[in-house]
Parts: sequence; structure tokens; C-alpha cells
Amino acid sequence: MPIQEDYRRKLLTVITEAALETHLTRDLDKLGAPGYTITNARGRGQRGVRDAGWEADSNIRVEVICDDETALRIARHLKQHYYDNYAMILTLSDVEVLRPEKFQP
Amino acid sequence: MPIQEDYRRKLLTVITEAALETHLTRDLDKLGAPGYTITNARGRGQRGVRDAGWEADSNIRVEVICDDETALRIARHLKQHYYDNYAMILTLSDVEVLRPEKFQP
Amino acid sequence: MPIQEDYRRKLLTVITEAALETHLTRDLDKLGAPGYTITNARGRGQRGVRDAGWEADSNIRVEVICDDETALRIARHLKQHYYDNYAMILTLSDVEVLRPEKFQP
Amino acid sequence: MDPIILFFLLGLAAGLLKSELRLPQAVYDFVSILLLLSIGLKGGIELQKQPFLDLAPSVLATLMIGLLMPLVAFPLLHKLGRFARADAASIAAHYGSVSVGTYAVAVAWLATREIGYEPHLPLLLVVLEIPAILVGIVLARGLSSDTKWGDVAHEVFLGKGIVLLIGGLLIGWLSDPEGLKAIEPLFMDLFKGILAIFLLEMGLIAASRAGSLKRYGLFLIAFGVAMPLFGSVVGATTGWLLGMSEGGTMLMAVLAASASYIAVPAAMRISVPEANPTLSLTASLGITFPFNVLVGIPLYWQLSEFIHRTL
Amino acid sequence: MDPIILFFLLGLAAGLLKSELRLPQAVYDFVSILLLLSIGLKGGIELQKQPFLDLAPSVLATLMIGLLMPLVAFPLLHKLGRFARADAASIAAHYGSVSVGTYAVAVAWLATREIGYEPHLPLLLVVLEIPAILVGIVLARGLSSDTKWGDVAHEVFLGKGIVLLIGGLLIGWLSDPEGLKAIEPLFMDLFKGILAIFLLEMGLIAASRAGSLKRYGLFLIAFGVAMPLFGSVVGATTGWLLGMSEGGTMLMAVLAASASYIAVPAAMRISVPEANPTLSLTASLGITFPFNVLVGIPLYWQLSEFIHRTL
Amino acid sequence: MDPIILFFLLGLAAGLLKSELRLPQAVYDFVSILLLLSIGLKGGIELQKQPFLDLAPSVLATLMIGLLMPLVAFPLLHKLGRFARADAASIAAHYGSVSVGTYAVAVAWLATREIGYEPHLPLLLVVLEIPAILVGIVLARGLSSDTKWGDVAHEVFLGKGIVLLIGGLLIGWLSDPEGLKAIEPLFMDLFKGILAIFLLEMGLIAASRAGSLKRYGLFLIAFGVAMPLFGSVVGATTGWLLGMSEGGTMLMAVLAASASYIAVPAAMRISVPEANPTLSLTASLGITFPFNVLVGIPLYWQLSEFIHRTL
Ligand SMILES: Nc1ncnc2c1ncn2[C@@H]1O[C@H](COP(=O)(O)O)[C@@H](O)[C@H]1O
Ligand SMILES: Nc1ncnc2c1ncn2[C@@H]1O[C@H](COP(=O)(O)O)[C@@H](O)[C@H]1O
Ligand SMILES: Nc1ncnc2c1ncn2[C@@H]1O[C@H](COP(=O)(O)O)[C@@H](O)[C@H]1O
Ligand code: NA
Ligand code: NA
Ligand code: NA
Repeated sequence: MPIQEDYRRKLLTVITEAALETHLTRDLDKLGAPGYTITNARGRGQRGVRDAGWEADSNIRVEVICDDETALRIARHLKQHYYDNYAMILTLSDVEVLRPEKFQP
Repeated sequence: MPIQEDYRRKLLTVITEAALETHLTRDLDKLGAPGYTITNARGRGQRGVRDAGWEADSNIRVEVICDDETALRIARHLKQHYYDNYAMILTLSDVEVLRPEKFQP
Repeated sequence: MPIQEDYRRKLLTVITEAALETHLTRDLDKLGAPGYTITNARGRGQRGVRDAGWEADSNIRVEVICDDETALRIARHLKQHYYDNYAMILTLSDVEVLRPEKFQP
Repeated sequence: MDPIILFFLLGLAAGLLKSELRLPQAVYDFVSILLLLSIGLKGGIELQKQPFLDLAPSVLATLMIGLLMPLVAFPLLHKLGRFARADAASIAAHYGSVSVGTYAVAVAWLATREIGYEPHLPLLLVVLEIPAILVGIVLARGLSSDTKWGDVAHEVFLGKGIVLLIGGLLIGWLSDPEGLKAIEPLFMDLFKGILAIFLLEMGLIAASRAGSLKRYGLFLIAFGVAMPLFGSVVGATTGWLLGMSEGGTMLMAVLAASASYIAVPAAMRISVPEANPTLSLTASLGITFPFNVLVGIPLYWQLSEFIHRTL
Repeated sequence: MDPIILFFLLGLAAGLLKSELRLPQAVYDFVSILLLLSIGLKGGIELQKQPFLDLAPSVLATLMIGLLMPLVAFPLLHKLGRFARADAASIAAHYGSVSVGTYAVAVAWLATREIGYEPHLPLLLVVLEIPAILVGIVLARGLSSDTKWGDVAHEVFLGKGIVLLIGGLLIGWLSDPEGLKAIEPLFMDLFKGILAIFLLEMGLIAASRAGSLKRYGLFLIAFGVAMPLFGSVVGATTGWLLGMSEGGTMLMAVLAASASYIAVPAAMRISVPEANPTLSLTASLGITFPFNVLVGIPLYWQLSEFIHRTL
Repeated sequence: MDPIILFFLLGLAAGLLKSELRLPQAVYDFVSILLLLSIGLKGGIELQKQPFLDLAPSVLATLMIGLLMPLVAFPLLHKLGRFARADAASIAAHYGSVSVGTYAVAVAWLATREIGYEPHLPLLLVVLEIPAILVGIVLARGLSSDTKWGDVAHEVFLGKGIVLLIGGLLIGWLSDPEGLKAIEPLFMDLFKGILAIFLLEMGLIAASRAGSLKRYGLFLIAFGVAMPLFGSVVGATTGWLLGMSEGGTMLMAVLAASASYIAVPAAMRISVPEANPTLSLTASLGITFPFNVLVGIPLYWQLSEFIHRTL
């Protein structure tokens, strides 16, 4: 059900500590992300329960829609800089977009 | 890993200005969306940073799960009515659902 | 665009009543979910509009990333225990993950 | 008119006219936390002045009301109203319990008129919250061994509303008077203002029930008006029999007449999940709450005066 | 200095220095709800004391200001500033309407100096909110039959700001004085403290406009300073012609000088969607609001004194 | 008992019993913003009355405490407690800094007893927030040229807590007395009530640390009790040497005895990310905060009296 040609992009989703928001968005700007969307979240993972009672226990859920290359670049950057020391997970999936030119770097 | 037959639906995700919420849900009702889910969001895109400091700078993230036809109808409607003048992006992806009959118009 | 081997997992998304949060997370712990992420939501479905004016009308959006088997186990459990009596929908989709070992039970 | 009531009407009007006015859920939570704590504190402070044993009769009588009301409501709803067993049981539980918001409006009503009342009424408010929940569960399930009473107790006693009310009571009871003075500006002086914001939101929520009201029709409306009237007679009579003042008698009427929308819905949703929450909340919030706030409270005062004059 | 102003400067500085300070949106909503209700209530209370018909001249004059200001601003923006038709119309509508925050700061300024003013000014505030929106739409679209005036009216009259202001007015007007006393601690005593928090947030928001300010350049800055100066003369003259006191004259200047950032942006976003909201909010919030709060208010007081002395 | 303490115990009990009580994060943010501003304002107002230079000795002494405490804590944690270098450094930084909540409780404790103290203590609170952070980073990293001190300074000075405290100080310092009067109802009269809500939430958060407490065991508990006791002696002695009153001496003890949970965690998370935040927050929030609030404050008062009597 393609809406138009060249319509496939990657959706990169990062769930991590709210304390990282400023740093993360700065990185995304530098790495050429065409945009991002953030929602507040809470959860549980390997680093225990983070129930959003206050700032230090809050998560954010960041979504970036972009081409494959940018997605890989961002994923590698996050893996290298944050994965060891922060509560963070990262997933990738395929989405169709309506205006592909919007999601180019 | 199908849970049952005829289990595939489209997931349409719209990220747009919070100011549109009332209008958008009215449109979704009219266009036969079987339901929708909304979360508050912030982000950056072509129209700049929208950091949810107050209503005018806030985004919403709207999800609709429905059949292909309805998804296309909604996507076309949004493209036509809102895309030029509002901060808005739109993606489509495939999901399996547990009770397919729920996601029929 | 696999980042590494054995990188595919299921993303299970549940949208349901906020009143269920404590019970649901307890169930997820028992059923071997390796983690979960929760965001606040509102919406409309077969059980009417739930507009998050107060607790009783609020939804949550729960995401679990896990292997196929766990996803099916959780889906079956939810279907059996909650589907008849609660506002709830459930979808499954495929995602690539960066550290697959994190999403094992 | 009382501005408190006007705030409720403003919310109701804004909701029915589909205005863009909405209060963030965090604001609703904040004002209801403040209200619950204030009411608890006020009760606890007064309890300091009272010999504890004297309260036994009123506590027992209140427990009886909490058991009686759902037993009256259930057959009405199940037989006459033809509601499913679970639905009837759940609605009955709501009416056996009590609405903190309605109580707060009644207290404000008395304060404006400088009418006194027995200081232990907040304790009775807490007491009345609970028994109807248990009756409701038994009505829905029978005394089956299936019910996990441990879980039910957890749900009931550790729900947000009860924890704040009881917590406030204990804090008020155990605190030094000077210490309490220092927190009065927030919990006492702002009480009516906070109540006004709360009622604005309740008006919006009540308005959002208008759709269901049409769907579930006349019987629910009739029940939502008749039940508080019946309850007020039960409550006022009990108050009078307990030898309460006119103000106290009126508040007993309010307690029995009001229907829960915090503690009971939360507990029923988990313990009797097959009951449709739309039915009970439409009755309790869409009909009985506005009825009590707009019409009931002055009526129950007249009832209390009448009883005290004639009996 | 006035602490209120310092709170605004703190927000501005924190924003410009990219500090981590952010207020949750629920807090912003809460304080602005309280402010709008307070201002409405204050107006309503004073209206109780007034024969209604006496107000007709000021209401009519205020409506005229609301029609005039956008008609002056539009050609400036469209012809001189070379803004697109929709953008010029939308900015014009913002300046024809009024900023509740600026009005609140001016009222606080007068209160500190114990200067009185006509009690019906909050009513005029409400009146001035609306006509410019309609003018703006007509300027953008012409009087085309396309415009769904029903929807526009809904957007305008049922927007959050207007509902709370008018609601507050009505509640203040219809309430018993004793009832009002009980809600004063929240709505009157806390007014300035709440205003301080609101201005802290407005400082943060104004700072976030700094980037756009650079982009849209000098003309917008000049317009954002000149327009309130012009407005203040129009407003003050009108106030004087209406026979108002010095305080009232100054507030009329403030009303005409200030630019909307609640009611008008919301209405324009829906009714004239092709107008770029960044332009109008940068002018209104990034330039005119700080200018009025920091420089304008004392200036408009001197203007009022000057007019009363010389004319 | 002091109701403030009871609110903390209520939160603790509700958390440990796994009740459904939760405060929205926006409410936590709102009350902590109000507290930080209030404390800053109070300090600034008092600073108006003081010749600035007189403060130099106390400021210097406080800076010394902030440098000393982490240097004492670090070897204890690293050598004795066998914590990794980064973890030991981070915990040490928490204990070298200060807890605004604990300070607020101590101030309320003194106010109830009408005990005075030196007006510049809020300034010292601000001063003590910062040096330990720098020491902690150096302890973790060495004086390597890698550390981006510009970023660290940004993180430290533009964090939310510091901005609000310093902002409040400046506003209090620069404002007209009459202007300040008008915002007192929010920032002064409500102070203790707001503090009560804050402590309710702190109780809930402290309770959520119970699990980690078990895991990290006895050493952390011992450290979390011994360190504030040691700190209180250092602080009280310093206060006495500076010639402070009994109240001031006690507050110096509280400053040195308390451990940060706002400014330091945020700064360490970014500057020493390999340190496990669970360890430091469990010590600071799960052990030291409750210890100080429940046991420490009266103890430090006795310590201050003792020093003043005997030395
Ligand atoms: N399997 C999972 N499914 C969904 N969300 C997860 C999962 N694991 C972790 N998360 C989220 O990612 C955050 C950080 O994860 P972790 O680094 O494993 O502690 C958690 O707080 C959750 O919100
Ligand atoms: N590439 C992207 N990835 C994720 N979210 C985006 C992206 N582009 C835009 N958005 C979101 O969509 C909103 C509107 O986008 P725009 O119309 O491009 O300004 C932004 O505020 C973001 O929340
Ligand atoms: N088709 C749908 N698309 C997206 N969300 C839905 C859909 N149907 C239901 N929902 C969400 O799931 C909740 C419960 O659905 P229901 O059980 O159908 O009332 C709703 O309140 C919505 O938030
Ligand atoms: Na009742
Ligand atoms: Na104007
Ligand atoms: Na310390």
C-alpha cells in the first residue's frame, strides 16, 4: 500500500533516562536527524524500576524517523556514548511516510 | 506468528500540534476510524522546536489502528486539510492485532 | 539493515485502563517480560471516549519488547484475564534491537 | 448564591457547550489530594479533644448504614431496574459509600452559615467509605471462596482516597497544636478556594456523562434522585437517634445520601470487573452528585431542622 | 524593584542562558487558570455595585478600539512590512486584542502604589478580547461566504481563556459577599504570588522566541515597540474621554497597548491556518510583552498623568 | 509531634505498604519550585539588611566544608567500603553538598520554637551546593584535561535547583519591601503547608529505595548514619567558630550533615556517568534524609546547645 515512491524510512525508538534529554537532542541535531518526537515515560528494565515519581526516576521515549544511514549512525553513536552507563534501550523498525523528502538529513 | 486469521492491520501514527486535537478527533470519527489513542508529545521538525512549554508549543501523538482502506482515507484527508499549514507528520506501519473485528470501521 | 545477528524481537503494545497499571506490571513480571515502558494516554474505542479528565477515564500505553514466545504468552494471558471486562487493545509488530540479550526472559 | 455552587455550574456549562476548557489531570489530582488531607486533618484535630470511647455508638451506627444502603439498593436495581447482577451490585456499593466532594460542599455550606456540628464527623466519613465495598463484592459474587479477600483489603484500605483521609486524621490527631497552626494557611484557609477548583472540574466530568445519561435512561435518573432522598432520611434519623446537633444530623444525611466516585469505583473495577463502570459513574457523578450539590444540601438541612423540631 | 518584574527577568535570563529550568505544562495551566478566574471574579464583584446601563459607553468605546487597532496594524504589516496577507492579518488581530498577563502586572503595579481605578475594567478586558479576532479573519479572507462563522464563534467564545474570564465575572457578580470571602485566600491573597510564578514561565517562553527574533528581524522589533506606544495613546485618550480616573485611564492604555497570546493565537491557528504562528507570537511574546512589562507600564502611567494634567 | 514529620512518615508508610498513593510528577515539581524560591527569597530579604563584606568569613568557611567533606567520605567509601572509584566519588559528592529539604525542615523546626538564626544561612546553603560537585568529579577522573569544565559549569550553575535558589536570593535582595509583602501569602505563609506535601512525596520516594537498601547492605546504612553525625560536628564547630547564635550553629550542623538529592545527582549523572546513581540516592534519600529528619535535627540542636554551653 505505498502512498508514493521511495516511501520507506526507519523509525528509531530510544527509551532512556529523562536526565539525558538535553544532551540527546543536541546529539540528534549534530548527527543529522531530520526531527524527533519525545514523550514522557516510565518503566522497568535491567536497571530496575523507573516509576517517574521524580525527575531522577523518569524516562523519555524518543522517536526519530529517518533514512537507513542516519538511523545506523545515530544507533552507533548512542551505543558508543550512552549504552554502558545509562538506562537505555533502542529499537528500529520500518515505516512508510507520507512526505519522504521531510525525512532526509 | 499469527495469533489468528486475518490479523493484519495498519497502524497510522500522526504527530501534530496539540491545538488540532478537537478537530482531528472529530475528523477521525467522521472518517470511520474504529478508535484512536493520543499521548502528549514534544519535538522538532521542519517547523522548528516545539518543546511543550505551553499549549501553543505542544504536540500530540495520535495512533489509529484500522484496515488499509481506512488508513489511506485518513492519510489522504489529513494530507489535504492540514499538511500545508500545520506542523504534522504521518507514518504507516503493519501490526498484528488480537481481535481483528475491533479494527473494522 | 541488521545491526547484528539474532536481532529480531516482538514489540507488544497494550492500550488499556490506567486502573490496571499495578496489576498489569505484576503480571508482566510473573510472565517473564524482560522489561516494559509505560506512557499516559487517552483515546476512544468500543468502550467509548476515555479523555483522561481524571483517573477513572485515563488510559495507559504499555510496550514490551521480547522474544516471540514471551509475547504470545503475555498476549494469551491478557486476552484471558482482561479482554472481556476492560477497555483494552493489543498489537504485535516486529522490531530490530541493538542488544538482543537484553530482551530475553 | 454560593460561589462554590457557581463553580460547579460553570464546569457543567463549559462541558455541555463543548468548550475547550480542560484541567490537566495533575491539577485534579493536586486539588483532590489537598481536599482529602484537609478533611482528614480537620477530623483528627477535633478528635484530640474527645474521649475515644464516646464515639463507639456513632461508629457502629455508621457501619450499619454502610451495610444497609447497598442491601436496599441492590434488589431495586436488579429486580426493578433489570440490571445484571454485577452491575446492580456495583451501583449499590457506590450508594452505600460516600462522596467526599459532597461532604466538603456541605461543610462549606454550614461554615458560611456558622452552624456547628459534631467534631468526629470526618471519622464517620472514613468509616462509611468501606463497608459498602465489601457488601457490593458479596452481592456480586456470593460468599464464594474464590474472592481473594487479601487483595480486596489491599485495594480498599490502600487506595489513594482512604490513605489520604486516614493519614490526615492520624496527623491531625497526633500533631502539636502549634505545629498545626503553621500548616493551616494551606489546608484550612485555602480549603474553599481549592474546593471551588475541584467543583469546576467535577462539573466538567459530570457534563461528560451526559451522553451515557441519555443511553441508560429514565430508571437510572429516577434511582439517582430517589436513593439520596431515601438515604438522607436514614442518615438524618440516625443522627438524631445518636443525639447529634442539627448540623451533625444534616451531615449524617449528606453522608448517607451521597454516592462514592473515588474509593468505590477503583475497588469495583478490580474486584467486580464485569460490572460496567459507565453505569455506576453516570448515576453517581452524572445524577446524584449534581442533585445533592444543587438541591440536596439545603433540603437535608430542612430535614434536619424538621426532625429536631417535631421529634 | 517590583519582585514580579524580577521573576520575569529570572525566567528570561534562565531561558537565554539555556538553564535546565522548565515548568511542567500542568503548572503553567494551573497558574493561568487561577489568574484568569481571579481577574474575572474581581471584575464581577465590582459589577455588583454598579448600575449596568452606565457601562454602555465604555463597552462601546472598547469595542471600537478592538476594531480600530487591527485596521491600523494590517496595512503597516502588509504594505510596509511586506508580510503575506494572512500573516499581516493574524498579527494585526493579536494587537487588536489584549494580554491578560500584562493587565495583571499593571493591576499589581497600581495596587502597590494604592492607586484606584474603575471597577468595570475587567469587563472591558473581556470585551476587548474578541472583536479583533473577527476583524483578523475578515482581513485574511475577505467577507467570503466560505468562513464558517458558527465554528469561529465556537472557537472564540468557548476558548479556555474567555470561558474562565466570563465564568469568573459571572460568579463574582452572582455570589453572596460572605461566600466570596471564603474563597478570597486562594483567588485574592495569592494573586501576586501566582502572578510571579506565571511571569517566571512567561520569561522562559519569551526567551525561547529569541531565535525567531533574529530571523524575522528589525521590522518586527520596530513594530512590536511602536504598536503598543500607539495603542497606549489611543487607549489613554479613550479612557480620558470616558471620564475615567488616572488609574483607569492608565489601564485603558495598557489594554490597547498589549497584544494577545492566549485567545487570539488559538483562534487564528484554526481560522487562518496559513498564517505562520511563529511571526505573531514572536512579536507579541518576544517583543511587546517584555516591552510593556519592563518599560511600558510606568510609561503609560505618566501618559495618563500627563493627559489628566494638560487636557 | 510536628505534623511535617508525620507527613513524611505517612509517605513512607504508604510507600512501604505499596498503597496506590502517588503524586503526579508535576505536583512534585511545583512544590519543589515553590520551596526553592521561598528559601532563596527569605535569604535575599535578610541580605538586604547586611553589610556584604561581613559575610566573607562564613562563605569561605562554608566552601571549606564543601571541599573537606567529600575528601573524608571518599577514602571511607573506596577503601573501607570497597566501592568502585566512580561510585565512591559520586557518593562523596552527595555528602559534601546539601539537602534543601532537610534544611527546610530544620528551619521549620526552629520557627515552631521561635529560635532565631543568622539571616545569611540561605546564602551559605547555596554556597555549599557547589564545591563538592567539583571535588567529586576530580576524585572520579583525576585532574585530567579530558573533563569539559565548561560543560560541568553549565550543568552545575544552570541546574534547576541552583537557578531557583540563586534567582530567589537575587529577587529577595533587589525587591522593594512593599512588593515583597504582596507575594508573601504564597511564598511565606504557605511555606510549611507546601513543605508538608513535599515531605509526603519524599516519604514515598524514600520508601521506593527500600529494595536497593537490602541489596547494598550494611555498610551503606552505617555510612548513611555516621557521615551526617560527623558532618554535624564539623558544621556545628564551624558555626561556633564563626560566632554564630545557637540557631545558626544548628543550621550549620544541618547543612554539613545533609546529603544532596537534587543538584548533585543531576550533575553526577552527566559528569560521572559510570557511577551507579542507585547507590548514592539510596544512601542520601533512603538513609540519611530520613535519619536527619526524624532523629538528626533535634540531635543537632542539642549539639549546638552543648557546644555553646561548654566551649
Ligand atoms: N523489554 C523491554 N520492553 C520495553 N521497554 C523496556 C524493556 N527493557 C527496558 N525497557 C525500557 O527502557 C528503560 C531502560 O532499560 P534498562 O537500560 O534495561 O534499565 C526501562 O526503564 C524501560 O522503560
Ligand atoms: N524526522 C522526524 N522524526 C520524528 N518526529 C518528527 C520528525 N519530523 C517531525 N517530527 C515531529 O512532528 C512534529 C511536526 O513536524 P514538522 O511539521 O516537520 O515541524 C515535530 O514537532 C516533531 O514532534
Ligand atoms: N482502532 C484503534 N486505534 C487506536 N487505539 C484504539 C483503537 N481502538 C481502541 N483504542 C484504544 O484502546 C482503548 C480501549 O479500547 P476499547 O476496549 O475498544 O474501548 C481506547 O480508549 C483507545 O485508547
Ligand atoms: Na451513601
Ligand atoms: Na491591544
Ligand atoms: Na553535607
